[in-house]
Amino acid sequence: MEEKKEKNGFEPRLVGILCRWCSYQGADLAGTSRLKYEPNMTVLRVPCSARMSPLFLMKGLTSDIDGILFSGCHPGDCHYISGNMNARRRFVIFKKLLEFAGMEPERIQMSWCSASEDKKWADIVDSVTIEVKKTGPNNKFK
Amino acid sequence: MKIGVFVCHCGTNISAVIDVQKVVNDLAKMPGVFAMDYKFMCSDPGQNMIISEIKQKKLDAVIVAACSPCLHELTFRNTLIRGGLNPYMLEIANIREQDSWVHTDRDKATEKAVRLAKMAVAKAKRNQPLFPQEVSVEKSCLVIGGGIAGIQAAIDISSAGYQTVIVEKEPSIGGKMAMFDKTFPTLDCSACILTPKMVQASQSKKVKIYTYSEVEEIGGYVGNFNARIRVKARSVNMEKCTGCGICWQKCPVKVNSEFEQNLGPRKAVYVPFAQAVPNVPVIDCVNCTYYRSKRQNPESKGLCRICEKFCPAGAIEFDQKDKIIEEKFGAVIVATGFSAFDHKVYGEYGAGRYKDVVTALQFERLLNSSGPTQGKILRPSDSKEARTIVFVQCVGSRDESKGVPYCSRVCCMYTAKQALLLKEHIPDANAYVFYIDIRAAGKNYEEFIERVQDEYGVLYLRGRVSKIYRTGDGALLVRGADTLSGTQVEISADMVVLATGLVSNPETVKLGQMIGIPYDKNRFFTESHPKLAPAETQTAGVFICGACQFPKDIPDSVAQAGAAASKVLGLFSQEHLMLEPVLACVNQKICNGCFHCRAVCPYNAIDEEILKDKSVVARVIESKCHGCGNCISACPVSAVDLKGYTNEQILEQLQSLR
Amino acid sequence: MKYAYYPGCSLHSTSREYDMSAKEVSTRLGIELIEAPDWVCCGATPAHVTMHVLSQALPVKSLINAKQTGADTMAVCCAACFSRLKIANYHVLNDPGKKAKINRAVGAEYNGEVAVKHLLEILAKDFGLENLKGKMTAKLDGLKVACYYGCLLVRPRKIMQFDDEENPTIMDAVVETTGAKTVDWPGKVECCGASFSITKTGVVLRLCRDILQLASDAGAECIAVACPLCQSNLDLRQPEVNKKYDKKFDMPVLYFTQILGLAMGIDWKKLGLDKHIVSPLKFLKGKNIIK
Amino acid sequence: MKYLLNVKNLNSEFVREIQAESKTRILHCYQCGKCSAGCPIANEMEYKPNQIIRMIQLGMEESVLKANTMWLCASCITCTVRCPREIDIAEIMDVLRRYAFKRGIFPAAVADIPVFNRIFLRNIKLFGRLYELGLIGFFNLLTGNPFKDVLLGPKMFFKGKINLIPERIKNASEIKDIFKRSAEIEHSD
Amino acid sequence: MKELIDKAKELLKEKKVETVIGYREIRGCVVPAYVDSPCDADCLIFDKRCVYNLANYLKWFKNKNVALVLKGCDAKSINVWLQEFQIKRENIFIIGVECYGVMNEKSADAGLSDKCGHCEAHVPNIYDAVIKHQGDKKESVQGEPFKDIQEFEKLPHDERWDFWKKQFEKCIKCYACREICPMCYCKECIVERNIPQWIMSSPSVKGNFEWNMVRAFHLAGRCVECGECERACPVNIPLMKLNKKLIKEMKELFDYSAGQKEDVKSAIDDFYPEKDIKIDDKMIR
Repeated sequence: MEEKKEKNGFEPRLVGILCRWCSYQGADLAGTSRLKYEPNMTVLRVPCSARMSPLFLMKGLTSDIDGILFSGCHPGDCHYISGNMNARRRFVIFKKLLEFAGMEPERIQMSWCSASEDKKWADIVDSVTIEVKKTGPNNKFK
Repeated sequence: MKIGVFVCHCGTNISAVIDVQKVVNDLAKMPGVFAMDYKFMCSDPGQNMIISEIKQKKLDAVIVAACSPCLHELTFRNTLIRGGLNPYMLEIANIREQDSWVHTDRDKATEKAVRLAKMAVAKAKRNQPLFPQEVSVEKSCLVIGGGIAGIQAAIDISSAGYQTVIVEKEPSIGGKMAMFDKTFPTLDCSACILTPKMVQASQSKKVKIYTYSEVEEIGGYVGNFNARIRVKARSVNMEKCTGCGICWQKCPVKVNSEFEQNLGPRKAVYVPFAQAVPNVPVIDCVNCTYYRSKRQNPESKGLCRICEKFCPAGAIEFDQKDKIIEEKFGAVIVATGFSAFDHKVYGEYGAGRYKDVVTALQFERLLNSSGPTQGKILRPSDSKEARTIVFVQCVGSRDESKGVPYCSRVCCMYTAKQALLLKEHIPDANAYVFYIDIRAAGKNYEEFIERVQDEYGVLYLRGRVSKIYRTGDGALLVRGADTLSGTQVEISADMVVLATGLVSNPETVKLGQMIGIPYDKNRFFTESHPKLAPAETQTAGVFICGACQFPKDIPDSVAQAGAAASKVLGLFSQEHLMLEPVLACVNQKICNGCFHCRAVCPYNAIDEEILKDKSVVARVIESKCHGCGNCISACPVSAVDLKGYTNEQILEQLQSLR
Repeated sequence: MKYAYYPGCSLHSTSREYDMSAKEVSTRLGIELIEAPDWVCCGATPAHVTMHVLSQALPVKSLINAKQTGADTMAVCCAACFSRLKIANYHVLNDPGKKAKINRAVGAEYNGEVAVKHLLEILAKDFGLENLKGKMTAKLDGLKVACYYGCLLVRPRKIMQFDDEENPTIMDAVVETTGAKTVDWPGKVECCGASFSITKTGVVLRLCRDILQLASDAGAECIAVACPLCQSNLDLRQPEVNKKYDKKFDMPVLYFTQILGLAMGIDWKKLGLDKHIVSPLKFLKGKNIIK
Repeated sequence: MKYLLNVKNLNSEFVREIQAESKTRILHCYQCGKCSAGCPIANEMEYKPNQIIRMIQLGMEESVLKANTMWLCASCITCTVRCPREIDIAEIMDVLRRYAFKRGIFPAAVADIPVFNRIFLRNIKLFGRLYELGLIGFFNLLTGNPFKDVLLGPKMFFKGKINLIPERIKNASEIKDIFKRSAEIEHSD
Repeated sequence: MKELIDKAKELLKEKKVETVIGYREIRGCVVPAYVDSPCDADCLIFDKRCVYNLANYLKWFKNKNVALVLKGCDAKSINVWLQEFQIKRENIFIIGVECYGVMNEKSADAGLSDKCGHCEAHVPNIYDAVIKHQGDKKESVQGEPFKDIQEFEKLPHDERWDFWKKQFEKCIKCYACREICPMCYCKECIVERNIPQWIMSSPSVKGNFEWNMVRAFHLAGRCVECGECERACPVNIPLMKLNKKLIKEMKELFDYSAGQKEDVKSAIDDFYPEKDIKIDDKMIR
């Protein structure tokens, strides 16, 4: 009973690593449009989704973060020509590995979000938050 | 390391949702951190406050917790410079767009603001001063392609006083425009408006023209490109030749002329057309009797040599060799133009088997008074005057099944022009145009189409042609449809003109890879931004204009050439260029030389370097690096890192959340 | 060289001469054609316009039966049957969903293991044009032939993988091994309206008229075909065409196998040349090809 | 002809089924008319092939099924081969015919074609192979035209081209089973 | 055997190579052999006890002329090395040996090693000379090569976590897996670096997890399934299970198998926009 209560009141700590050209600007636009979304995600800005080394996923999880989101430009829109294409492959492979090792897939997410997709950004944050809330806290390394 | 955190209220934009005071208090509890707040941090008093705190508290790095870095990062970087700090010691915590504006719960929003600020502090702790790299600019421009776009760009740049080099692969500049008869919608003669431009370019002291030449290699970076140009042997001495024309009058070898689209002859020694610039012939080694005899028997003296015998200037040099020229350029303009679509893939239109099914470019030559028929519209098969002509639009345009899904933009207009010219040549001729949609978006274009239909009585039929074949009497039967009336239509024609579309040049891919211009799936060059940077490319210092980017008519090509030229001039007006210091760098001590970094780099910015111990390691060519960080993620040993976004910085940021 | 053989309904009735000549020619060339035991009708157009699964199941049934002959390739003469068999094979090989349905309908497991080839392909590619030339004993010099392919041999290219769909040349090449001249004419792949021979005879007459006209315009003396449906339309309906359109066509429509047979010196009776409505005998005698 | 255009018609079951069955995007057609230009039978058609495609785009189920177009299609595939948008028009015609066959809709003017198809298939079902004499006889009987082509008959018989007795295959029952199972599968879709 | 010895002798005699690295037998055990002179070459052997992947020894012979005796699986590592510019092709001479399975060192019965179960490379795909297999060529077991992986994937995630947690708890961070792996040739492994510290050095749950994830990930698209890491692990962690998972994913997602060719981009560095877009449906929002 007590455990359940804790789960309901659980506020996950989430990190979003965003590329500065598309996703970060999309998130800014969500602010300019005054959309409302869950406050759990802290955003970290990098130049390109290609900068998002998959090892950040692992380091985040072993640092007790409950969920990590990578977000970059849509395929074909990368400011650096093809960075997101490389990022996609790396992410997918590493996510498969982490899942195989027993990580919940909800904790490891990636999205494409363009500078004009403010609504999509808000939806992404909300659904990631809800999914991780359902999954519960990440205390595998505590 | 002492870090100052400055939290902005932004009026009430931030403070209405976030408890600014709590953020300041929480941050100030961190070791080595000083924190304060202000109503408008970006205002002059706000900035001055930061400056005085930097000086007073001897701050090493500054965090501004305010609006998005997209807005005021530059502002605050300048503030840091004024405070005596390196501008890259700044971090911004975005607590407005990504916090106060998107959340309503005051406690949670404040908590998030604290997290954002702490994350910025974690990063700033590992910040290093960065310094923009300064490079010089070689004030000379390479223009690849000597068509109307290339010529215009060269004229514009040279008239501003800068050196320009045109490299053209054909024996003369002029490009496709030189082949046209008249231009739409004004019907001025193409040669009459092009030739003066060609002459202007060739006579300018600042323009150097290499015809019959190709760019073999381009290296370097903005301001400092190195090009290797191969000037092919034309077997005629450019200095000695006077262009008198005796050689090609005497030459006994006749072959089909490429310029006349195989409708007329040229000699083995030839200038492609009368107004050629330079007016110096080339010898076509493949067909020349001398070269053929030499190939068969290298020991012999060689047959024929009539041109050599008759040349009054002694300009024929059979033993000329290709010349390689290496030059430095500050900027490159690519204006390689297009190729006409080859209709061989249209089996239903005869796949080139019917002589009287001609391409638009061939028809252009038939119309031209200096063309193979002196401007008479004669059927290639039997030289009879063609009285009924069917024009078929969209051959090699808007046809996915033939691999050309796009609209070539100019065919509607040139077909209308050709139909009009036909009617002017032979007033009682019958002209039919099969079209799908008429695209006449341009100044006076729609009016032109109207004239062709109303005044000249050209009959437009809305539908594609399904089959063209020769009937027993030598006429061509065109089987099409008129979808507006819903009927099948058959026309017995003397000649059919296919409005062949514009496709990319076969060299586009090779050139694009060499210079670093991406190309789309139709192999046209991709501009840097489809709206805001239509003449720029992903590679700094390289510009595009004309039909190599996408099918364009003459006014658009000329306009884009001017745009490209003005970008080059903007570049040349600077003595030095500053390069962004957010770049990759290699720790060569631990680099394995596996070159996964090179495999992923979209800019070819990774080079090999051989160390003293003979091991081969990676090196970043800083001027080519755009700082995307792809190589960093690819490196298994973290030997590469991105200044300003190091692995360590990001890990600290992640761990600041614990 | 051993092939399973699918004659098809027409070759057992209205187009006996195609069956006879194909077998004669193959025997001479040492190509063994073993008739697939208990082959069934391919379903032709009526099947694929009414029931999709059935139209694939019928050909597959024959292909399964062909396995019993031990050959891995099935030779087909009729262009319509060829098309149905090849399309069924294509779906089995490329569409797992359809394959499952077809197998369920047939009640057996078939994975596309039998390849389908038209006799033209076998002669031109497997046997080889040069080898074919070597087998010719009489030269048919002076014979001007229009090769008529019809619709179903070449279309759609994605599935048939046969030849160029607008200007095929494979039959021309095969016929030219006999020394006969083929004409370049635009009617090669025009439609004769085959499936409407009985229901919409009027349409067929118009289309046949066009084809015969194009062939005679191109200077052809006879038409070579590789499909019994094309043959019966052009041959059987020729008197009607003449009557309706007031024409005087006297254009023999021969199977390419008959032409090959003549050049190999096979007796014309064995080639069924007496079975044509527009008799070629007089014409061939005039050319000194048969006595 | 006035037609009430609404969303319901545009997204009707008809439009969706034709798209799904033919695996084509109907809306991809830009009405160039090349299919109609090359069609050997377009002359006889009430609506030309491109018009039929347009009518499907607009969801005009009734008009499409009432037209004789699909029944006159000779399946020569010229349209598909030449379509610049890679739309399989011939397949769409097949799908339309099957759609109509399932629902028993045949326009009176071309009713003889589906009748022929039915007799043809029954023929195969009975004998496993085609029995031409029976086919033509039956067809002429059913279409009320018993003496059509009657002059060709003896000519062909004497040339040995017509079998008086149908050829039969040994395992005719298997063929009946295939017919039965195909129909079941067809109807379960 | 004679063929092998003759080849080695010839190479050494003609000074084509400085050393031949092969297998020899000492007191009933098969061990690696370095042969420098033709007269020593008689000791060389090859049979199903020759389990080691000798490509690993290239780490110490990077710029030297050597000949290596390699099985089909081992030779694939050479392709990866060439892909990553670690050696020059002309410096090494590959004596490929046709192989139909090596023994399983860890299990008592004399069955074949697990990796041989689905071997597709009986003959190396890169070699300068091939020594033919003597005796019967028993084909390997057919069937689904990734059956065990698929079954493990079906378990609920907490069971998977518990399994690996137990396995990783055994890890003593001896790095034998790294030393034996021919792909782990880094001058300085990132586990040894603390700026940035990707991997916690202590043998805790966290440190062990980090190490094993990074080790496996760095082999994505590179592991040639020689099975050496698992064989070398003193505490019997089923490391090949992780490697095989990645091999499976590389194959299924990108249609790529490591070590097939020397002149292609590794799938992890490569992309095919049209094909990759299909990944998005399931994996990326």
